[in-house]
Amino acid sequence: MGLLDAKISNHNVLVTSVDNVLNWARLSSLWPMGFGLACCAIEMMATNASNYDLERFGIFPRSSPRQSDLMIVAGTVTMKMAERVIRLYEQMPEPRYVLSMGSCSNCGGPYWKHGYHVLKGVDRIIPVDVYVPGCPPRPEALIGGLMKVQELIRMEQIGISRVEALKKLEEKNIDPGQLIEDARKGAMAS
Amino acid sequence: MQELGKAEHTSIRVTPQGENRVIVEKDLSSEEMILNMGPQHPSTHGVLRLECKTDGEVVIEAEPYLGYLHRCFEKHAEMVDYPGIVPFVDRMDYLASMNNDFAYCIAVEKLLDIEIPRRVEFMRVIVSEINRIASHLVAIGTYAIDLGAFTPFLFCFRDREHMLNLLEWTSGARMLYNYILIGGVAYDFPKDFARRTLEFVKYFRPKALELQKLLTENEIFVKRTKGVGMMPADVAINYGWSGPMLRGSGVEWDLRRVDGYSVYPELDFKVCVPDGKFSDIGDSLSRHVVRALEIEESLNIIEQCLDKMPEEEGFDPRSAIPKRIRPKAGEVYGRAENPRGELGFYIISDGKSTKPLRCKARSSCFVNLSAMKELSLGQLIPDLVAIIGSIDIVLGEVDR
Amino acid sequence: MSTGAFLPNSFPIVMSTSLNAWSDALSEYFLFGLPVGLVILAALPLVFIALYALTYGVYGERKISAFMQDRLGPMEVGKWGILQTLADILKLLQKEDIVNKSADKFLFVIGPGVLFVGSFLAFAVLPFGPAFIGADLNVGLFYAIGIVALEVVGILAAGWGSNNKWALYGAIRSVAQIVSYEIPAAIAILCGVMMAGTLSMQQFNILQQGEYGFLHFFLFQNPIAWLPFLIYFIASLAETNRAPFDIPEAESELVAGYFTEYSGMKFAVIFLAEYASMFMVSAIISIVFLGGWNSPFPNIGPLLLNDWTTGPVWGAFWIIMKGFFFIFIQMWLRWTLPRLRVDQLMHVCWKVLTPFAFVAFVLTAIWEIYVK
Amino acid sequence: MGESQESVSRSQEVEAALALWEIVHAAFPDAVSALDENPFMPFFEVQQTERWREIALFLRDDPKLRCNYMACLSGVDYPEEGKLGIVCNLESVGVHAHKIAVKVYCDREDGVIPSVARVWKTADWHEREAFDMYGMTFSGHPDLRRILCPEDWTGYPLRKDYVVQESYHGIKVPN
Repeated sequence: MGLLDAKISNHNVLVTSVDNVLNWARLSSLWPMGFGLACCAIEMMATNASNYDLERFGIFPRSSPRQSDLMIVAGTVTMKMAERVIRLYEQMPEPRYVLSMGSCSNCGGPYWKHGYHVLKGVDRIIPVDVYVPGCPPRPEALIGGLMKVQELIRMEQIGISRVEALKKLEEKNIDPGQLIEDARKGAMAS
Repeated sequence: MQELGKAEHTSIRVTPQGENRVIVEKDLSSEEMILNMGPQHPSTHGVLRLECKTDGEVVIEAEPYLGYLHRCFEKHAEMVDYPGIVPFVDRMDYLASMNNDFAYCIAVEKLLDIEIPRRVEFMRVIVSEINRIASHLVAIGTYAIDLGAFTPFLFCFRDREHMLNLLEWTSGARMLYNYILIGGVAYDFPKDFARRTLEFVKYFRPKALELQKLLTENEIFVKRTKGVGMMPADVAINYGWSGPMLRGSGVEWDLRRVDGYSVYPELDFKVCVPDGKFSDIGDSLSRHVVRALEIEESLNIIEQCLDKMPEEEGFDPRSAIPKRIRPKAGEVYGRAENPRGELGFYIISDGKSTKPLRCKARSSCFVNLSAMKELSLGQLIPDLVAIIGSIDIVLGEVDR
Repeated sequence: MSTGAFLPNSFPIVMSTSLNAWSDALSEYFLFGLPVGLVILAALPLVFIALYALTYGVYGERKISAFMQDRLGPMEVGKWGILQTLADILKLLQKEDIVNKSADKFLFVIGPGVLFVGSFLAFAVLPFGPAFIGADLNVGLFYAIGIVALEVVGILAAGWGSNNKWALYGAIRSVAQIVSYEIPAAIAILCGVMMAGTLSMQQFNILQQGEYGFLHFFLFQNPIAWLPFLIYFIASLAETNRAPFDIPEAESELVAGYFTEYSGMKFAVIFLAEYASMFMVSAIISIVFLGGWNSPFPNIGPLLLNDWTTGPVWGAFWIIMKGFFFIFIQMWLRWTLPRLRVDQLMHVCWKVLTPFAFVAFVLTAIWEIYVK
Repeated sequence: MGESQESVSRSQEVEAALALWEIVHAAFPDAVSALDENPFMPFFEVQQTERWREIALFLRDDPKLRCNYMACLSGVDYPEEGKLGIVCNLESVGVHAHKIAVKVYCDREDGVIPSVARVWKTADWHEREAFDMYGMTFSGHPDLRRILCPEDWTGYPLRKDYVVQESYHGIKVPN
């Protein structure tokens, strides 16, 4: 939680509502770093483009890691690239999130067995919050993954760690497809 | 504003013969700076890294570093059997998977010496031409972003979606199709495919024109690209350039015409080369124009193919696929015209195993990019971006 | 020219009728011996900048660009995404504020401040309508052009202090560009000054007042006024680093230009300053050439359109709308055109705009002296 | 693809290659082997590896040959013969209509092949790639470094006996 990472032991109503507002702000303006590595980068670009338009959710890519909140690792991470990924991750300001997009960055994907130069999963070098499977994932899947990140942010509270928030998220299993559907229904209704 | 930029410093324009190369005078206060561009940089189209020695805005030397996306294609090709290589081939040039598959299948079929049903040939040509348009659209769109225009990029992606929908309808995947198989294709075209494709062609023609008006004929765009990154034809051939890059230098060299593989000899299409009126032959603008013209040609090819394609009820596109793919001993170099140039596969078969002994992919981007060092000499940083964009690299194919 | 040119009876809202009435009243307001009125006077433009940047600047730009690109733009945060910018600001507040180890910490920290103060100080002489102006200086226009140039210092401090090569490139490009384009811009403004014979911002507006509405605007008072008008508009694009002259923050070349290293609130401040100066140049162009807070409608016979749309509130409306109109054109260009190269940019400035600005200057002088 | 048409064009291809080879053989009778007349990819081998650059220049510059376009240069590992080799696919763009493949061999350990990077500029990166993957040296190459793998990578990945290293800069490599 970055600057607000102070220890607050007992949560009262006031803290909770401040939490809610701050979380709302963060989940409503997730700026990902345009970090295209391979095939998935094209799908990421397609998701940013007119037909899927990630900007609807306030997500618009920044090219500098300093101004981004979310790292979408879109594509195969190789050994040569691994150190750069770590460096870029470290350059991002807290609170930061990592979304691993596609099988390659989840686990090495099709390059799992013989790919001597492929990193078998980006979670070997940086902590990953949300994995999106697929090779490459469809734009809908990426949007679903981003909703999952938003859910994770919603679970966060001042004083509890990311790990605990992740646990809470696991308990409260939310179907991203349902979320999209709900959002669409809401948009249609309004 | 017509004369805008006319008196551009001719001293900085570079031709690879080197007569106009900028000579940066070393005075007392001047100091070179090393500028590291990439691997994470918006204009390097992925994970290319350029180490530029710069003096102010002038790039004295730019050394490309590759391998940030080296996914060991050739190792995998030796470890999996012939049909199993197709998905890996898909992932090489991920913008033009169909064309990749086509080139690979041509190579293996040459080795197997099998005959392909005529309808399958037409189907292959149609899907790969659709994919060629999609790939060129991404190339043009990202080039526009490199030069600072954001809207054409989104227009390109909007129209690309229509093609992806068509291909998804055919093959079941959006980007990496695994559709063209050795000896056939995975599925027959869905019902009504021809009608919907023609609808798309009808929709897309005016959009291509709109794109041309928005981007290609834009005064600033022309000023930014004309005369930048000049490459004379003989040097381009020596560098092994192919595809739109070579044609941009004025060489009429299109493997669809030269090799005449598949049903291309029966089709009527033009090999697009710049005429030298709108652009200087061999510059970035020529390469862009060639891509824009090829979109038009591809639309023509699709229409002709749909017209000529034999209709067969209950056609099985997998009928010619061999039960067991084990070519006899030998080696072959098969190639096809990718959107980015010549994609060749050099395959050695030992005649005993179902895996190739060696499968080298000659990727067009890799070869085209090798001229980067020469092209970048004495350019400005914005021109460097314009040149990288005009080469239209896909790092998946460069690094394999 | 006196303030008597007002038509007291035509004000739709009953307020004091004399020039600068609101701001004069505010400046004399003391509470417990403290100049509270002056503070409010200074705070109002700040509030305006913040509100405008939040609504029209960021949200409007995103929506406008979205509609130009067949998209929807922000939709999910609040109805039609109207809370988007608020969420962005709240998020940027929470972000970790990174000052890298090798940065020049002093310059890095003051950079955005100088940048913002530079563009904000110019608002002191900007008349928000006939009744409100921060300070009606007799050299107001000169002051505004001068103080906006202070931005250069902030940009250079930010770019140099970041100790990042991209930021340095961005800063150097930006400084070269702004300093160069000051010249044609200032000469073009001088043409307007010659027509008016004054440097006071309020006087400019008063001189362009009249019952024929837009026909009294300087743009239509002089057959060659369109030339300095265009020159100033083009130069103002360059001064505010907008496309097609956005090379200092060229995303595809320099990552993010001089603010590559900035995160969190400092980044927000830089953005605020950019939008503030965008409005500033748009307001200056509308004051000098398009009548500022005057209504563009003429009185047509019994339809006293001009009289009905004149007044302190209407004045504020008109000047803001004119400013917004020019900002809209800036956005329109931004999302249509590619960007120029550095040398082409300088070429446009020194070999095209500056000579033409001199020509316009001479022609305007001839017109003003011999013809008018 | 029409079968008859294809076989005709193939034999034409081989004939052109044969004519090409005869010229090369006349100029370098000892250095080149007989033409392998397979229908897919006719090739000849360079038997005196050290003369490869000479032959390459001749292939490029002889007015009857003018093989100005190097389509591909692939490194190959022949573990049984204890050799490494390169296969070059050459072609004449815009002058003649012929193509041919050339094979050059070297020893598996510390093998050296003359570089043709100054004959065909495209060979520069191809040779770097072959060096990266197989480890043969190209003498006279302007800038022989690894191109795809990192500089400090151990082993030559495409050799048949390659074993993946356990870790790279503290990151586990195998799955």
